[in-house]
Amino acid sequence: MKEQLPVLVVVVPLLTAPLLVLLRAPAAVRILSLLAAAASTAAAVTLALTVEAPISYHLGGWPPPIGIEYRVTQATAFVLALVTTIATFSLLLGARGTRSEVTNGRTHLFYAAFLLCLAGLLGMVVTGDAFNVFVFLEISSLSTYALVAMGRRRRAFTAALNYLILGTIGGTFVLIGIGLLFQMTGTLNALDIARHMTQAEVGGTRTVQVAFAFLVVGFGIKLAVFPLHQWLPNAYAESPSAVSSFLAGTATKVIYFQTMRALLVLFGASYVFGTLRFGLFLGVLSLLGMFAGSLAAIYQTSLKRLLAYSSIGQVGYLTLALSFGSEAGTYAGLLHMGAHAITKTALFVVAAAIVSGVGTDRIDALAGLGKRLPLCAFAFVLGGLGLIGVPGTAGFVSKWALLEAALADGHLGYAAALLLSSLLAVVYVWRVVEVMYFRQPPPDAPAARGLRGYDWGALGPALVLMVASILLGVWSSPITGYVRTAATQLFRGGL
Amino acid sequence: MNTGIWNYWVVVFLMMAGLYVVMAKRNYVKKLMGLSIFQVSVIMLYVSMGKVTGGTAPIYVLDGGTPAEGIVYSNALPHVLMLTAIVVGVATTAVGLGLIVRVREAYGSVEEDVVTEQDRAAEAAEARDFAEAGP
Amino acid sequence: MNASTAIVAALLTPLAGALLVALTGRRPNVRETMTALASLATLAWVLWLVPAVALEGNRPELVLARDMLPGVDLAFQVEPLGLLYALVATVLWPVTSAYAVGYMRGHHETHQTRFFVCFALAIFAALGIAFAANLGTLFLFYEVLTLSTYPLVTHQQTDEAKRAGRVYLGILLTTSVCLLLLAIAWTATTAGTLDFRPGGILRGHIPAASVPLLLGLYAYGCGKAALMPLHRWLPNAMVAPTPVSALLHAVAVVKAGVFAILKVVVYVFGLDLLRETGGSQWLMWVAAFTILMGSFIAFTKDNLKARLAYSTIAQLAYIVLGAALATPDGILGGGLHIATHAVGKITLFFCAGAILVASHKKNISEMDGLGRAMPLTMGAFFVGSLSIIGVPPMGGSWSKWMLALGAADGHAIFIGVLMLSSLLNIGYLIPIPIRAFFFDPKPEHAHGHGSAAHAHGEAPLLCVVPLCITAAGCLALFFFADQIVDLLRPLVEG
Amino acid sequence: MELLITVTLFAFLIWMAVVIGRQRDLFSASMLTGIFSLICAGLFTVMDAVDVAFTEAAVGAGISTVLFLATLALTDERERRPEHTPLAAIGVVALTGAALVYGTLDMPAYGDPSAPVHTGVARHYMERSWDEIGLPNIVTGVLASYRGFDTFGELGVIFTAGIGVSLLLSAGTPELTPGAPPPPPKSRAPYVREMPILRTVSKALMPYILLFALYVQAHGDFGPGGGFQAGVIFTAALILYGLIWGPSAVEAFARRRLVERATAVGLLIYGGVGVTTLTLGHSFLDYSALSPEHPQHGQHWGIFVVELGVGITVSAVMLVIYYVFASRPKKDVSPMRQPLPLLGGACVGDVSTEDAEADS
Repeated sequence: MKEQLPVLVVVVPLLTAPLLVLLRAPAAVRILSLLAAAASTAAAVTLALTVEAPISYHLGGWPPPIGIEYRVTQATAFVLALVTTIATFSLLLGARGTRSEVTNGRTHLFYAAFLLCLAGLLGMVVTGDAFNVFVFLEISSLSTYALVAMGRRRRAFTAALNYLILGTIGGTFVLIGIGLLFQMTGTLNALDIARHMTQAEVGGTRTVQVAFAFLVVGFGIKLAVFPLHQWLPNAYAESPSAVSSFLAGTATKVIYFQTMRALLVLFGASYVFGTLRFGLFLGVLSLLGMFAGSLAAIYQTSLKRLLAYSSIGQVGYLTLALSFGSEAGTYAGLLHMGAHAITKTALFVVAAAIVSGVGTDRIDALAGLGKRLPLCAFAFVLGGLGLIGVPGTAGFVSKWALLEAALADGHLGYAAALLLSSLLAVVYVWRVVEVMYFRQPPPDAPAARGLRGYDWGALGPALVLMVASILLGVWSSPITGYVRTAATQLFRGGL
Repeated sequence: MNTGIWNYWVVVFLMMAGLYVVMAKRNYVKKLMGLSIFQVSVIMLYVSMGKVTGGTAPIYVLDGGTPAEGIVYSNALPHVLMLTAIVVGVATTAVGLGLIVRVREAYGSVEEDVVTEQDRAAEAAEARDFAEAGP
Repeated sequence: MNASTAIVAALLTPLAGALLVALTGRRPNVRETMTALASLATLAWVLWLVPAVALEGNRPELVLARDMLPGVDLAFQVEPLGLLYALVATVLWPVTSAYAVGYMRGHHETHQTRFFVCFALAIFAALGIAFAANLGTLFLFYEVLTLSTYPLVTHQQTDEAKRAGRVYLGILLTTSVCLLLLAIAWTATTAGTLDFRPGGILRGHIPAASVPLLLGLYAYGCGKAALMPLHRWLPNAMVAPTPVSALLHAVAVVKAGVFAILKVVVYVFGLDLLRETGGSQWLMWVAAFTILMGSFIAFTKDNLKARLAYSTIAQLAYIVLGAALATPDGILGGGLHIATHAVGKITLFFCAGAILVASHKKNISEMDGLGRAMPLTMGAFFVGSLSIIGVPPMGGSWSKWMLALGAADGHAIFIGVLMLSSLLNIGYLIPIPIRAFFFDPKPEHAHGHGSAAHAHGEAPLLCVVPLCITAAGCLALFFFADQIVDLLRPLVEG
Repeated sequence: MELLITVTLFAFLIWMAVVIGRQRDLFSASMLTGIFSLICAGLFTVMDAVDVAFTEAAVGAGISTVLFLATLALTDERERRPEHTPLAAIGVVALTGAALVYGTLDMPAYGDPSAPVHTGVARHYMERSWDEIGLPNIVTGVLASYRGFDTFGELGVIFTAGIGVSLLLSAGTPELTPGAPPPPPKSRAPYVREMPILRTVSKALMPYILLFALYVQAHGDFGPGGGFQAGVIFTAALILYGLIWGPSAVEAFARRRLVERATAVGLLIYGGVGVTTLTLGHSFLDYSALSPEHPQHGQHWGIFVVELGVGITVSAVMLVIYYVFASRPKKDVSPMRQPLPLLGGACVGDVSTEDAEADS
């Protein structure tokens, strides 16, 4: 059974989704979907712990490049474990924060869409086939659009629709990029493409350059790289709690991983950073994103929107790491991807706990939260510290890696910018903290109700994630060592 | 017959026509129409790749139970890929149209400008309410 | 029991104390007992470590987690300077705790549980800084200290407190994140390690031209050292309750800054590197400027705590000066000054707090004649002032003397700075007890509080006893300075 | 001759694209979009992509158009005049187009048999699939076996679409909100219903179309077609019926709850094959596991079953989507002209749904 794990990670949620449709009973649906996510997590974690040499799984029994290949390396296993874990935590939140109509007889559809989204993301990560990436990208995208639209307010519909339009443009750009590569190489297997790419009559062509541009722009849209980020704030802010925490921790991360693989595996670092000199361009864009995202976050009036803009800034960190075009940069990127996934998911889950306590995520309405829901406020502070990258949190470990990567390549300016922009994080986090602790609660606000006043379904997972972040912050060696070997492999074009 | 690469240019033009409709038009239904034109044109890009001059559809011409010799077939692989792409296209269209219906129900319009304006007004009203209710 | 256990215990006791305080928050007397127990136990652990380090020359080590960052462990090592800093913090903690109980109750403060919890956390962080075996661990606890003291600074939760908190966090986080972290990362990439090692880790790895820049990143990165022009947070932090100002903003927090600078100079750069390259030349001038400017500004402040705050800024710069001189006597003087200034300044703050509790007075101009109502307090104030000025037989005289000796070797001009500064100290400190004892109370103030001037006596006992103890400490340090210097001597030898 | 057809069709397409862009009557635009797809299907045939053409005709010209029209029936049929010239869009499109044209410069010429596309992995399919799979239609072999997992994913996409549309549109219908007032009687589409020719023809055609669908399902191994096309055609027949007799007439034939479950069943059948091969110790979807001693038979069996799954899910999803669109009451009457009561859907004045409180 162990050799089937690569495919089981994906197939378990993918086949549980139709089962949910048959099952329909809300309680059973909830348990089954949680079980499916947990099973997928177990498979992913087992893979992560056991994989040494890359595992190649031949779907349909056809060896690559004839058939589709699933390929598990340390890097993919790391991302798989991350995504499944976060999905499980988000599923604990369940259908809260959705339109009431969803919970009314349609719970099974919500959970089915959730699992499909998960399966799509996982499928993208584990596949070694370029076109298969597109197929699973669309599974996750389509379900995401529907899930986002389940938010409480009508704005969720427009958010989802705009996301759909931009996302489909992005997906189609990816399709064009894959098509052009296919045109020049005659294959769809990623490693096979990479092999062809080293030949001058392929790698030197203008077609490949354009393919590169389309893949980068396509993934850039889905990744919300500045200035292609317009869909993200509304999509994150308006979607139901479980969805925003899930998306924030996984969707952009998986796309980031795809981008990394496109750059480092498909095209190869020497082509991207040597021939095309893409590093400078990406670096400048990243800086703009880091500052634009964080600055915009400072001026938001709603908590979830603030977190969403902060994500845009954090994507800037990720792409900055990639732009170094170095092994250290790859390592820092992978690490920050993980750290930010945990931190941001935790924050969105806290936001969910706050929303269920306060009824809204308007920052104004959080006045005096330090008195009304002290644990929620405290959890937010912890998460915020992780976002800032205060030592002792996972965010610091990855920021440190970023810093080292920047300095190792002599990018002193990047290093300074990195630190300056984390100050902006201080500003937007502390703006909320001040409201929570320094503003008097509204006179009609209910008083603190002790431990029973909390929405433990949300606060519990949030606290667990916070503790995980702090543990990783002071004892990171298991993860950093793992990620370092994964990054080395990835950077050298291994898949 | 070798038509060079001019037909790719036509395909590019069609793709861009679709993309233009998506980006320039403010009506959501129209945007989705643009999107389907865009997607269909990309399908055409792939299918064009699969064409082999003088070829025929990739279905074995059988000669006594085995494939006949000497027949040139066009490439089946792009066709397979594009069957998937068509499905993706119609799936996207369906979900998009579903969203449009909900937007219309919630806002009374499917024009992006109207919707955005309403959102802005609602946000301003909300902020005003808070300012009044607050200390 | 071995030394590693003692390190763990010393670190965990305040942490456990914080937890216990939080859990017993509903019953103030139990809660205060917890604080007292934790502070005494912590002191005991640190004292237990003294013989091994001071007499046997051991350097007890403890690795809590391997690879907190790649190649950087979460590790502790007790060496003389850190031990001294830890001693200062832990000796003064029980005293301050007693004082805090009297003050907080006498002043009817709210949120006392949070106060004591954060206080214990701050001590925990200070001990972490003191025992840190590498820059990574130091940075971790440095930030924990910043964050755990933030709720203390903004304790009142007023708009003023919020503004002060912004300045506090703004300067301390900005400098640490932008400058200190950059400096540490730079060090890591050039030296390949972040461990504190005798003789430094940078020598031979860094071009001479970069030394001043890197030193600058460290000096200003440790914003807690309040080097001008990044000193603004300290006066702002004075909105905190007085015990906070006393222990944290005269002892633990500010000393964490200068301690870090000393430690970096000794164990990261190494005195030789600094002397050879002259990379710390500029820092001497900045320190001198801060000494003089701090003293001048202190003159202009009528608010007692503000005056003390600027005095602190000037006194911290003494230590920075000592570090920048990079001479053995400079380092020893700087180290000694950590202890002597701490005891002296905490006395002054205790007095300021006691005055506030008893008479609700904050401004010096209102304190005429106060000595008659509060003779013990004002007497202690006088003793503390003498120590700060550096008049024998107070501890402060030795540290100034050592610093002057350090400067004598080639930088004699700074002796002049020290002397001028002492004169300024006299000018802004001595008038206060003089007014209190020899001036008649101003009539409008007497009327302002009704017959308050005579209605109140000394502050509550729990306030007065601690300040007497620390005043006695000032005196005691005069006689024990030698032992401290002996403790520190390994820093500059070998 | 082929060139002439290609050029003509391309010319048509360009013209169509421009007209669709300019047309502000959305009803016409959707019809034109359908025609656009149909012409594309023609071009695909010229390019030997018969399966793609088949699907595009059924989906693009059929289902998509119906969906657009259904949406128009629930929304507005006219596009507002734009307020300003979309300079940014022009810029982006020009840039993208230029990039693509630049990219085509190094492409192998159209139809070049030595292009990498033909010499790469595809060569294996073209040359070996008869031996390895044994089906005349190479597309089916690649689709269901070599890249069977892609098709599994594709089925996942379509299933997701069904879930998504149901989530979006089936909520808030009277059946699901017990407290809501009962909907007014659906206004039938009288003038469609009263056309005797349509009624007769639709009734008469139904069995043939359904039969054709089954034929396409079964014949996919040998000629153009397969589960996907069959499913679409099957549903198209039912939709055609529904257009004339109203969705409830179809619902009487294919109950909604049942169809909803069928969407899942198809995907489960496909996945079930995979799980079966997996439990037999082979890779996921390795059909040779089904008949180890004669792998080709295993392939046949596997392909047959998965195609069945595809057919079921596709037709069920399409039907579900049609149901939710067609049975959704129109919320208010547009100030613009009264829409045609297309699809026999309800068209009622201002039914208040849950959305009134959606923003509170």
